[in-house]
Amino acid sequence: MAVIEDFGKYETAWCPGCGNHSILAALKASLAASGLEPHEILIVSGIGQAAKTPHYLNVNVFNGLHGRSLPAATGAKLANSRLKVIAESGDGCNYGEGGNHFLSAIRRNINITLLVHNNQIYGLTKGQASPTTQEDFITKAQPGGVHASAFNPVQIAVAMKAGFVARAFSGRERHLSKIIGEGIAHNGFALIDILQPCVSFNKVNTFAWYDKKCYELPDDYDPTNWDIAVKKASEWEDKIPVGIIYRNNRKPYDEHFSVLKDGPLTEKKTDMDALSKIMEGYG
Amino acid sequence: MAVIEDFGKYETAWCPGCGNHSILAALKASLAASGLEPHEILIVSGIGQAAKTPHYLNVNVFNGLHGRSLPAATGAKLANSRLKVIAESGDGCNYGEGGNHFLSAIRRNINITLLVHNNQIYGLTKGQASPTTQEDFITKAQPGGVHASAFNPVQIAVAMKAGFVARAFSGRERHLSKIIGEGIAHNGFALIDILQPCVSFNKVNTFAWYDKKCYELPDDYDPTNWDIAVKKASEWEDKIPVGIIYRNNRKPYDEHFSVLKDGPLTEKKTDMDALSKIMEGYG
Amino acid sequence: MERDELNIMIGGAAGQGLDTIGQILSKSLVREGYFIAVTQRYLSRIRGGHNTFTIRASANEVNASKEQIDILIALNEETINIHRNELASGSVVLLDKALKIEEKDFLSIPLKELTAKKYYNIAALGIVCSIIGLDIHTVESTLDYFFGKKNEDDAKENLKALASSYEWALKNSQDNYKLKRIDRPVQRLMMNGNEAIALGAMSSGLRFASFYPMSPSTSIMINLAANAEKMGMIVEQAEDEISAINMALGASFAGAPAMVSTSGGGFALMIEGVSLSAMTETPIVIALAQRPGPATGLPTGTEQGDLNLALYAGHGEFPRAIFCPGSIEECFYLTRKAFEQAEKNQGPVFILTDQYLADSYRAVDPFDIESLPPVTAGESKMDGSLYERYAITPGGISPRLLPGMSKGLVIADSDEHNAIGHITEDPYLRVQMVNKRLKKAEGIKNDVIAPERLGDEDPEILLVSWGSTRGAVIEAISMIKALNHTAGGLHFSQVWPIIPEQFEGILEGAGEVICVEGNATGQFAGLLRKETGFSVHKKLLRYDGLPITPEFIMRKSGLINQS
Amino acid sequence: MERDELNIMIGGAAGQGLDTIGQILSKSLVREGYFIAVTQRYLSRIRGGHNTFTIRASANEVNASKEQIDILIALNEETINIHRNELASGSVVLLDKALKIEEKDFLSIPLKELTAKKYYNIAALGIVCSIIGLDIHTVESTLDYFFGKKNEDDAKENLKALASSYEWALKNSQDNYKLKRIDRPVQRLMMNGNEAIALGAMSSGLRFASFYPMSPSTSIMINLAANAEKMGMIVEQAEDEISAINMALGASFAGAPAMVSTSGGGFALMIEGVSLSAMTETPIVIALAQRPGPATGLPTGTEQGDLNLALYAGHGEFPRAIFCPGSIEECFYLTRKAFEQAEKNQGPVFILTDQYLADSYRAVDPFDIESLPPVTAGESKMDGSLYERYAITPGGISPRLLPGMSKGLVIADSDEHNAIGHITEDPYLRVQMVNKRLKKAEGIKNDVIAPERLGDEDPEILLVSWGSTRGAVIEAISMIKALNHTAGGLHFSQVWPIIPEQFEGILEGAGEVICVEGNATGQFAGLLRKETGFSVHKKLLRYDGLPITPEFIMRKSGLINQS
Ligand SMILES: Cc1ncc(C[n+]2csc(CCOP(=O)(O)OP(=O)(O)O)c2C)c(N)n1
Ligand SMILES: Cc1ncc(C[n+]2csc(CCOP(=O)(O)OP(=O)(O)O)c2C)c(N)n1
Ligand code: SF4
Ligand code: SF4
Ligand SMILES: [Mg+2]
Ligand SMILES: [Mg+2]
Repeated sequence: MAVIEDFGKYETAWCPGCGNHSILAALKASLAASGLEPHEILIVSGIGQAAKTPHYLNVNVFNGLHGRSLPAATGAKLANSRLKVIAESGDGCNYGEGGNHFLSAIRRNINITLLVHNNQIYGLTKGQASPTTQEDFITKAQPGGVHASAFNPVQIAVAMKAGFVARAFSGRERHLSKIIGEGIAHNGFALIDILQPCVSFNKVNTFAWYDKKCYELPDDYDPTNWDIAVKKASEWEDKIPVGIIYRNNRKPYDEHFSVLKDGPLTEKKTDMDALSKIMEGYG
Repeated sequence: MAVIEDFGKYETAWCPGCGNHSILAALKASLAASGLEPHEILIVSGIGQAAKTPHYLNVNVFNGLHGRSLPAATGAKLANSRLKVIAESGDGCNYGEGGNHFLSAIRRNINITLLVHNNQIYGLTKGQASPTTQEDFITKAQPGGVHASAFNPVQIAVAMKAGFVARAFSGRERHLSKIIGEGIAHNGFALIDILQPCVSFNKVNTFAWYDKKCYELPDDYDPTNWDIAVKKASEWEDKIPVGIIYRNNRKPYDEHFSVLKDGPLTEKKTDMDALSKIMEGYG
Repeated sequence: MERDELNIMIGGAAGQGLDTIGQILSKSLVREGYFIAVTQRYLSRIRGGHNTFTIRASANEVNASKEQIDILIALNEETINIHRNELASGSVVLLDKALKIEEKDFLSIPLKELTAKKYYNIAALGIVCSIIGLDIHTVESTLDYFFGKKNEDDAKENLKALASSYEWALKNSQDNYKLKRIDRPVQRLMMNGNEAIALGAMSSGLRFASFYPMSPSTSIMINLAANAEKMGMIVEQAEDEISAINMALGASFAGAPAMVSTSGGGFALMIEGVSLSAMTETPIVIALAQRPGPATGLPTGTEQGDLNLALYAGHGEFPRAIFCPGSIEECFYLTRKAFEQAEKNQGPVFILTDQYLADSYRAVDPFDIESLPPVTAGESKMDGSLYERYAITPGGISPRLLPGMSKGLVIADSDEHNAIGHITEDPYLRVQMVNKRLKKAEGIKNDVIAPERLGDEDPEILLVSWGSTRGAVIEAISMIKALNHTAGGLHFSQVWPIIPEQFEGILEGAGEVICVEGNATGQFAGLLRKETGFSVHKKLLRYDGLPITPEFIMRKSGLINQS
Repeated sequence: MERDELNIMIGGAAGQGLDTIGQILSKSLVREGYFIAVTQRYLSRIRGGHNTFTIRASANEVNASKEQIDILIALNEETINIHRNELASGSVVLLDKALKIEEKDFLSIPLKELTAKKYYNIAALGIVCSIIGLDIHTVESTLDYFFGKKNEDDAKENLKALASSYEWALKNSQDNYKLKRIDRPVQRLMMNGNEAIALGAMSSGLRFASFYPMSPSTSIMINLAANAEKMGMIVEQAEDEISAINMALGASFAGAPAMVSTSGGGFALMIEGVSLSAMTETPIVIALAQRPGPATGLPTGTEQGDLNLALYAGHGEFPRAIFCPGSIEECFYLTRKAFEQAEKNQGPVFILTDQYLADSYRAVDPFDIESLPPVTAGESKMDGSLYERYAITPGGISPRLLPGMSKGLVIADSDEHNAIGHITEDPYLRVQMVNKRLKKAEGIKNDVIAPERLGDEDPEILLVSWGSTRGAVIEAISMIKALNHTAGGLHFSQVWPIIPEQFEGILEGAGEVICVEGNATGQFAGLLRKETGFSVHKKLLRYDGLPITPEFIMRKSGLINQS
């Protein structure tokens, strides 16, 4: 069984103090605990600071386009359903450029774990507002402040009855790692929105800010109750719940395809007899 | 004041019996009742059967790309905030191709009325599943049935606290017209999701199907109560509520821009003194 | 009088069932051994408007559609008004007696007496089949084939309507529209371009296809979807075109040979993905079915206006191959070639088709499927040690491992990367990697399909063409020759890369070189000049949304009078 | 020894404040009357890595950056290792004494003694300013200008660090790096390419700008946003690039002159919108700042790899204009020209720039803003009767009414349309409308900027270039002439359309024609051949992410030895 060292140790291009470091550490711990071997895992990312993460791990990697990690991950999962597929990217990548794919991934309930490093800012491009940036937040691109209301991904995912919806905070590494573990184990779409301080460009939602607000959901919290989850998901102003907000047992996407019952697409051979019959149908 | 005839009478390219005919009629009635003159109105549409609607009306028209009516409408509204801007398109256009813009329009609370002709199918391209198509619905493109769960736009709009969220049914023309009128009068983003039978490609969600399920919200229904609205928005299986499900008084987007306080962008002159000062700043 | 060939047009409003008549008539003709060339024109609406389905039927092989109509089946009055000028001498118009139009050479059919309104289209079918002398049993079995699984009562009524109208025509029509009978009909398939592309893709080992609906490409995917279960594939409708191509790339990366299909505007949205395919070196086949632009343009028309876009789509620089079938057979074989090239060179490959070819039914000989091996994704397996996804090799192609298939970890990256696949910003490595990717162009060139030489050598008139115009050019060459000129053709079924040495002599050896294209600016002529320095002498361009016909070439070239 | 010119590089990790040193030093130099040419290199990360900010400062006008370094300010050891080979003879390296590297011509600075760690960068600034002989008051006021509004204590500490280090250097350094003093300094602006584009846009009457962040284009929008309030504009960050361009088109349709800015991958997503601009005839200016591709490529490098994409982006066929500034002044004036052309021809116009030019600061004379009128959207007003948005006119340009400004209703359509703007599928109208749109090309051609002739007539060596390489080519021509060859240049600041008659003679008259481009395939050379039939004799291509320098041209051309 793979141990944490098998997942590698790389120098990163992140700022000292960035929340990403803890997310990487937590993810590594979760992967080691999952019982999966590195080669059984595929991490698909977009572009951004968060999206660099898979380069710092020993796993299969598809580091695609900004905003497009979910479609690529979906294609890979449908092609080889044996792979454990994780999509990992920033808030801009997933809720900005990739907003439409976020909705579709939830609708499909594709069995992918989505890790969003949510620093409420565009980090790599130097600090423009992201969809999760708070209203009135001032940046160089928004010198008059952000005028749109912040996107609450957890709220939307719950509203759409996503299979697994969690929020975590990079500052609680152990808790985060546990949640990632559960997300990876979930058979269906799992969103883990991870609050992540960006020390360079988000001077409002800092480590201390998050740390003060975040509280872990109590043990008796029932994530299968949608009505309660809707309310929990909307908490943000005073206190921010972290943990598994909602979950259900919707059938994962690939299990709808009878063609996948006897193995992944990547293992199929072209049936020449079937093809001949199809051709004859045009006669 | 403009009367209904001023909005024109055109031959349409729609199938006989299509729900679009009633939507057009209801819209015309609402416009005539609004007190607006044809030239004060701009309808921006995408591509699809629904998106042809503005061609059958005397108004200003920007018939843009499939899925992109909201961005174009947003730009037009910000450019000339005196225009009454309506975006009009199908379910595929708005929730499929344009899903990301739908989220953003709600976040911005841009003061546009969005009319979605929701026939739960791609009409113009001959009957593929749209995001609102029901699970297991069979089409030529989905011969094994749709595997994703249906998108409930009203649910999402309520979850995101959109300014005005309504559902209507083309078969209740008078009620629809009233709702459109209220949507147009609303100062902020207004979604009106209009259930619309497609007689050619949707043989499940027919006029009778909708007619049986739809019920008008009672007079004492309070659309300002978000908790209740969340529940109402989720009703679909047995009964479908039509009416204004949710509304609030969020500030519309254009009112955040102090630059618009003294008139629309289209009326501004370039201030050469200000420009000179800006240039001198590089010295 | 027996005819070698007939051009039959069915015209009417969408929803009047003209597609059904057209399909059954075409298939019956093919089953009786005739060759066909179908042109479909329809509008961007589901009911109403004016559509046509035109079948050129012939005892001999045909390459293109024809303009002059021998039999016009007018399902409404508008059809007559619009197409009166296209009637050949000695033609006949079939129409409903109820329309009350009486003219010489018009055959008024008492449809009301023959059947119920619902079956008018079948009755019209019966009349035309009778007039041209098709065996009613063939038509009956074809009808059965089309309606077989549906409502039994309907099926019966259909057959009744067919029989009564067939009978009526035997008695009431003239005898001079009979097609020459084919004695021992060869068994052929009736297939259009999109069906052949789908079949080609399946025979290539396609496993994953994703798309967002867009005319005229959608039916490729509809055809694949119908067979997904049987062939072990997934055909996924994506939320938009961006998702479609990124899904396909994800699937391909994981080891499923993958394709997308789309048209101009949808393709525009895929362009970033094309570049991703090149950078990550992930195979993908892109079927780009052209229609007239810009923007939404004429959604149901045809054009060859996106050649430049296919040539240069994608930011940054990388090699590609672009195939453009000129026949149904080429739709099949070039799709196979596209998959081969995509997997071999690990990057984007195009099939550039258009509405005309997509919808044009023909009679084709069955393909020799058995002898054609499907592609395989990934060439090698390795264990343990470090795998270099982007290992530098002489030909630029790195051995391809698939993720999860062995212990070797596969790292694909859209940033510039080192051999392993990790991000680099090193200028030296950058140059190495650019060179590596561009080197693949050599391999692609080695496999290029040379342009096809048609007609005379060193002719007075040389027609240069590409893609779907092939048939029209072949027939135009015959027509020019019939006017006592020497005439030839140079037809490209692959427009990129092109290798000047393969054809420069032909251009130089011709008298007048005329480029025939379905666009307004002569895009291929521009490419020719760019690659060879040669300027064609004349361009025959069509951009009204209609296909290029032999007659169009003749008219525009000034070789026959404008009609 | 007094110097006419010095090349000063500051190197270190992101976050060490080298940008601050570079900016203040550059501005101080400009304020003292020197010319500058700045090259910035940075990596795709916020902290760490290795970045440089290089200033060529000169008493005389300079056109390009230089490679050989006279003064290297090394904020860390890595900087020395990487750039040691680029040191000119007689150069000096400034570095922190704590690094403990002692070498001849190295000046070890006891930073720790001079100030606190936080102000090391300002101390380094003080040293270099002292060494090159800048007036400390100029530097102080520039420092003030940069930090003015921020923390007061910090400001004081900054000034202290500056003074103490300046003093230290006066005592401890040699005297042979002094720049020749400019007696009566002309007041110039310090500006980079993106700032000049933003200024040009504002002077053109820009009202609405939308974008999605992407290097190296973002700072155009940051500059506009900073002034939106004052200039009566809205600068909107969109949810994605597709939205950005569609928003801009909506705004432009409504009457607000509009622009978008982006880079390769983001532009790919805008391509459908480019086609929409053409079809609806809605003006739009697209600033496309190139960086190396494919896909994410080198996000912070420079390249001229998207010429073909700009030329052919958009499905369907339509005219466009593409400007490619070769200097900061051209960034300003060509942006103005872009707006004029967009409004005049009612369609898409490009400004094709790149990371090098975007980030390269220069000293420029203030622009004569007062005499430059902004554009106006819409030409006419009408009341009552039917307005034809797409009226057929001889030049293809229809009088443009704005919606809501009068009773005339304005109908824009992405489908093919009739003169009013309603959907049509009629082949005849289609042809009329295609012709109308393509006719605009003539008007665009009339306004084309002819290529610039540089150096000798009928030279032995002719350098052909476009866009940001202009300065490097100008200097290379001088270098070649210094080797006793005749040398000339043909530089394009507009790459589309190009008019062969304007320059064919120049190509023919030259001995060897060398095309200099920042890409791997010679895209402009290809365009030249396509449009003129002329094949350049040699291509000098750079595609490692770094800008083309005069030295690069000399090395690659074989005119000086590879170093
Ligand atoms: C199509 C496209 N548009 C824009 C960019 C530029 N870009 C790179 S990263 C990024 C934002 C990253 O923000 P986020 O996803 O929140 O990640 P973070 O850096 O904050 O972790 C952007 C806009 C791009 N690479 N591609
Ligand atoms: C970019 C792009 N993709 C695809 C299409 C093809 N297309 C036209 S309309 C349509 C679907 C329309 O469905 P919907 O929006 O629900 O409208 P309806 O016809 O049902 O009213 C599609 C996919 C297009 N025009 N542009
Ligand atoms: S910029 Fe922000 S998100 Fe990026 S590495 Fe630095 S701290 Fe982390
Ligand atoms: S296809 Fe459906 S949506 Fe379109 S016009 Fe016909 S009935 Fe209406
Ligand atoms: Mg972020
Ligand atoms: Mg629909």
